[in-house]
Amino acid sequence: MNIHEYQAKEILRAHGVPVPPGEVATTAQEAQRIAAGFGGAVVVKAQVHAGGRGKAGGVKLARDAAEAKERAGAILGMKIKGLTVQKVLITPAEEIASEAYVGVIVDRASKSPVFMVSRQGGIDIEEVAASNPDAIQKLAVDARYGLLPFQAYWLATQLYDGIAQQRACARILRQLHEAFVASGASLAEINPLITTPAGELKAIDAKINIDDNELDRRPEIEALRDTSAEPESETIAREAGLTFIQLEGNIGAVVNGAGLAMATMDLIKFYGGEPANFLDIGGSSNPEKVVNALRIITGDPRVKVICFNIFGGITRCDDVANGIVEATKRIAIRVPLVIRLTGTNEEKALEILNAAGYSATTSMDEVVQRAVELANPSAGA
Amino acid sequence: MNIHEYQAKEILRAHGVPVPPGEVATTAQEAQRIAAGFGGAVVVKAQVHAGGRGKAGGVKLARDAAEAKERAGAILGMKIKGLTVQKVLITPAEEIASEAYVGVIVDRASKSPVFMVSRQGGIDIEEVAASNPDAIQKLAVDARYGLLPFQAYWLATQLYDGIAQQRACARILRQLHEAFVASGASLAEINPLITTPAGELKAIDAKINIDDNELDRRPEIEALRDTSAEPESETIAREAGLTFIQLEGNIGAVVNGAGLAMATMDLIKFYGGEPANFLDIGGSSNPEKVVNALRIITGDPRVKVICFNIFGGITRCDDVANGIVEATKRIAIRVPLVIRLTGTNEEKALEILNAAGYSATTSMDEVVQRAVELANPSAGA
Amino acid sequence: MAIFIDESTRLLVQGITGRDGSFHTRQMMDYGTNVVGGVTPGKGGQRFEGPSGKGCPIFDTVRQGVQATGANASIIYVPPAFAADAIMEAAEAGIPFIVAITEGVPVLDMTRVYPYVVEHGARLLGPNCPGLLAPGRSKVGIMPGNIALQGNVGVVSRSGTLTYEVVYQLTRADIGQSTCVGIGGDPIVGTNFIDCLAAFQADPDTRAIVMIGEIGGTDEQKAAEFIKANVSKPVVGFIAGQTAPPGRRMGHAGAIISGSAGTAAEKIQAFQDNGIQVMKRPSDVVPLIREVI
Amino acid sequence: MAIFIDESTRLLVQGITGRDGSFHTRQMMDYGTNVVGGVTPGKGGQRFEGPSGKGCPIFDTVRQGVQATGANASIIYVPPAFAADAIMEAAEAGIPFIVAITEGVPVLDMTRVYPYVVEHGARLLGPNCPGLLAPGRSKVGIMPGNIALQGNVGVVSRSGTLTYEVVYQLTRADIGQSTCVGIGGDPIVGTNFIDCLAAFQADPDTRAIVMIGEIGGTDEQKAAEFIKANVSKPVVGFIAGQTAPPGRRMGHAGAIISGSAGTAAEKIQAFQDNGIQVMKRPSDVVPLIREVI
Repeated sequence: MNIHEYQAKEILRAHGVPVPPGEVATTAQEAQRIAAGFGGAVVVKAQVHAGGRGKAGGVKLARDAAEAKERAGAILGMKIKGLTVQKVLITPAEEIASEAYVGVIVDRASKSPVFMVSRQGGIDIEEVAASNPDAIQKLAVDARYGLLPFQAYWLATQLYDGIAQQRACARILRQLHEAFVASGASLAEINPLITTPAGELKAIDAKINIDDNELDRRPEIEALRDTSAEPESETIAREAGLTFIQLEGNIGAVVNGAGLAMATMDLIKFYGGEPANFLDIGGSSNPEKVVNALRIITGDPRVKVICFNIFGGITRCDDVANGIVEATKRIAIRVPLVIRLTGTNEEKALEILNAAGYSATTSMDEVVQRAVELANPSAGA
Repeated sequence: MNIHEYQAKEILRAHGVPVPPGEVATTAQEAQRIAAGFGGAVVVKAQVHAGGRGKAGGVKLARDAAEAKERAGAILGMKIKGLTVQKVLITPAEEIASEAYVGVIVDRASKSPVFMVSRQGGIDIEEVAASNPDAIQKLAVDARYGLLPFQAYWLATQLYDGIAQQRACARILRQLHEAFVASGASLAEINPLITTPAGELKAIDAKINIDDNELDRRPEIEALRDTSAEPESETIAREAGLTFIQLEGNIGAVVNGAGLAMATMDLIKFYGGEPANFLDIGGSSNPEKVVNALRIITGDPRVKVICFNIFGGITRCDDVANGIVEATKRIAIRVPLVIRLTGTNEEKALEILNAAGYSATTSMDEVVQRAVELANPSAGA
Repeated sequence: MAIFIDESTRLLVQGITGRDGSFHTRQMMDYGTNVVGGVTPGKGGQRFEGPSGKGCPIFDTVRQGVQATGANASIIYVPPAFAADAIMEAAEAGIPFIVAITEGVPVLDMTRVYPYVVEHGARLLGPNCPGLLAPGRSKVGIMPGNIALQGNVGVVSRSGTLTYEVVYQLTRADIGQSTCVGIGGDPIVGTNFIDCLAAFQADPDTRAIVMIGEIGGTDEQKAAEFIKANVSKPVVGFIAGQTAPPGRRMGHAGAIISGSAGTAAEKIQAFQDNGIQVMKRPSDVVPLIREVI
Repeated sequence: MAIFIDESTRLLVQGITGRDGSFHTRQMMDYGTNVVGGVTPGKGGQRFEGPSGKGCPIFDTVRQGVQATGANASIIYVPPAFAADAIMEAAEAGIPFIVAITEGVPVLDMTRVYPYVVEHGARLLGPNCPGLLAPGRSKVGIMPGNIALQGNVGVVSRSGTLTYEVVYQLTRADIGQSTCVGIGGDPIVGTNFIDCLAAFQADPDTRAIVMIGEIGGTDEQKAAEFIKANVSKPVVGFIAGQTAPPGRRMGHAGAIISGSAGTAAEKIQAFQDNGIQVMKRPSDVVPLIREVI
């Protein structure tokens, strides 16, 4: 789950990280009032779940409250990577002597949280990794021990030369690690961590991504979810326990398992079609999930055919068949359904479908080819 | 450091352990008022740093407030193992269906905290260990992981048969472990952990010993120290950074290092003398420590001679010599000093002592024999 | 022979009385797997009734189950909040091979579980995996038994149902499998491609290997290098997510492309560079395997 | 030869600029120990000035110190609150032999430090120990160098100053030592009697061993059994605290008698049962060692 910059900063602040003050506005007037409260120059920052906000014009300096109103007015409502900006963060402008990057992610290879730090702050760490990998220092954290004080200090010595800043940075790194663990994050970064002309360290921008699997046991983090900042169909899908991603094509797909779902998209393209979505009904089968899946897909007017590709394992084919039958009773489905069902309780499923007037195949190639034909009669397989 | 039952219970309560209410009284009137507040029968329990309170008559049932007053009056002021009872805990009497023991200590052999649990609660675990060792189940906790839920549950299955009580016990064990770690304990035990006729688990008595080395970083635990519950000389010694234990003999000893101090006591006995104390001035030398050591020892009228046995390492002999000279200026020392100094800065130390009119030997046997002669002229070496 | 499991596998089922646990225990019993016991706290002493008169005792703890049955493998169906604990319980009880089916285990839990399992000398498969199937011998997991056929092709995959698809294609073409292993798609899993490839290389009953990867991470690239250096048996590979849009998470934590690392193109290139035949679609497995065996 | 240290020891001093650290570094340099560097955060780049023109560079971190100097041993003089971290830092930096002098390290810290050190393949001596001295070769610790004499008796002890006493007695009688090791009296120490006994047994320069224990715990009893089974060289033993009153803590955490376990009588009995000559007082070491070598 993505959370906004202002939410990430709130978490960091709660763990002691020095984060300058900031308030969120949803209107230009509110932005003006907040800027006036701070006095002096402020930065107006779009709160949206997309990278590259700065380049897209979503981060602007304002010299005073009037300018803050103007800037906020321009940023609120703009689209960044397809997402509408509905909130801006207003924060006092800081004088910057230098910028560093500090972050921690869960790393597959070392099976541990890994800290990355760089003296090249203020730009995406991916860019630094690509252009100047030696400018990044890494350290894997053994989760059984946590980030040890000497490790934090060692990382700090890679960024700063004086003992005062090294100590301050080591403290921030330990606080960042605490925040990372306490919020169930998969990524937590401060970029930039600035040094002011007076030598103080401050977290000017922050990003925290939450491991979705942590949300059940962290209701306070789940409460940070901003459904207004994601496409509505994805919100509905998530609430129904489905993984759904909207794509550009006209072939709706309902698949169980992420790998098979991706392979189904690949096969649709292989046969000359275009998938309208990625939709994984997941491992645990429940007829209601199928109903919801069909409801979401049929909401997309571009969809010309819906292709089921179900391979039963922990998902039982009969549950899926029941879901299809149930959905056709409750939703007006105006496009053809093509169905592939194999695996656990396949025979029962076929009985259920046949009884309701549907047929099904056991071949993935066959069902996808059929879907492509129906979606686009002119294209041959 | 020892803390009282009521303090240990407060810590456990803060970690969620079900501990019945209780209040401390220092007078019989106060005990009566507290008992009246609870209503019904109460237990009056001496709060004193000694085991075997019950056998010594320090724990009594009182049917009502008037009896509580009477019981408290009898217990307050009584001596248990030489310590005067100055506080009693008043707690409602509980109906008991069964009693268990749960505890955790730091174990040398496994270099870990080790849980011990037994269905034989209400008696000292040492007695159970001696009489029926199979009645105790043990489990070492890997401190890198803490007490894992399955481990707590497994321990609980060793004590209870029903799932409800197993779950309740597992929860209590995890809370006990948290309290143990959070308070820097070397031992934490609940004995008995009772089951009420209704099936509830409650901690009726509790004991927590704190690792002295944890106190610097845990001021809130250090604040629990009850200096009125220990001999005054030991309080003074501790505040001066000395380890002091009062014994029964007439030869005062000032030694650096616990092993050498014990060996000095042993040698005093070997030569027919009786040590008046164990006194370790510790590893880091400081002339002021010597002054304080002499102040404490000369406060004991039984002492007839004071024997220094110093082997310099991290302790520097010249610091000790300076301390002796300084002490003789500030304290009237009416008994002879016999001095042994060897090791780091030994030559400087001898110069300092000689200049002040003292002599010193480098032989431990010699200095101890001399001390025994001076303390007890009739006994030959 | 097969890898990790065989006829001597004595299986304990953690979470045997749950919906998924009980269903799949019956399926495994049906397949002939020697399920020696189950674990559900509070149900110790009861008996799990399986199909055709089969069944097994239930225990409160894994330790009790191991003591009573001599179990040497465990499979976990408990909910995600308890999965980490269940894995560690199995490892501490001395179970040498642990399969965690549970989906949705927090990855930070796994950063502690993984070293714990290693320290206890156990092998973990999963979590969030379909388990494994040695056709005709033993099934430990949720793969449908009827789609597999005993034979000499080893299958290893990060995906669940996509594995079934490939196995199904092989079986329909009468190409049998030695063992089919789903390693799971989570960021931290106990057993990776390389572990399975090494086991297949050592397994005398495996003559060729099918490896099914997906976008995200660099495990397939590392596996490809490992194959070049250490695997003499022919390998056929597939990568799911060739047409996935970059930067979007595709269902499981594994399937995400961040920056330039972990794209399908990169992985396919690594396969080709290291002598691995690449399938364009799942059904290509049949002609490609026919070529090599 | 000696155990754990010798002329090839390249020592890093953690906490080199503190009162104790700087004093004892000078003492070690004087003794001829090859002190290659020191560590004090914030003082990296400065130089530590030792006696007679000797000196060494100071580093901010152990890692930097190891990289610059190739140190293969470390000694720790930092305050107790930082000692656990300092030990772990040394282990992580690849130092194979770490001596922790610091007194007052919380025992719960050590429950995490000990496995960390083991996992990093290092040996820890201490904490709360006087270090060790290989007379005429190297001194890593705080034992006064002038009381020792090069020779063939290995000395191992849980105590600090009591060790000096015994070494002093030996030297005055012209009986030299191969290595004198103080393992420390805390409940959890990195190196125990058995480790040292095994090393002395393997050391060709050691012909007899003096072992100095004290009340509390069962380490001496275990060591006695180990000696009977594995040590062919003669061993002379002493137990301090024979007259200590039961139930009282005698200075360090180690010296406590609880219940019946860990009394001096019990330990002396274990020595006698396993063929170890027992000293009644420290000065008995001389006649007893003369008897056996």
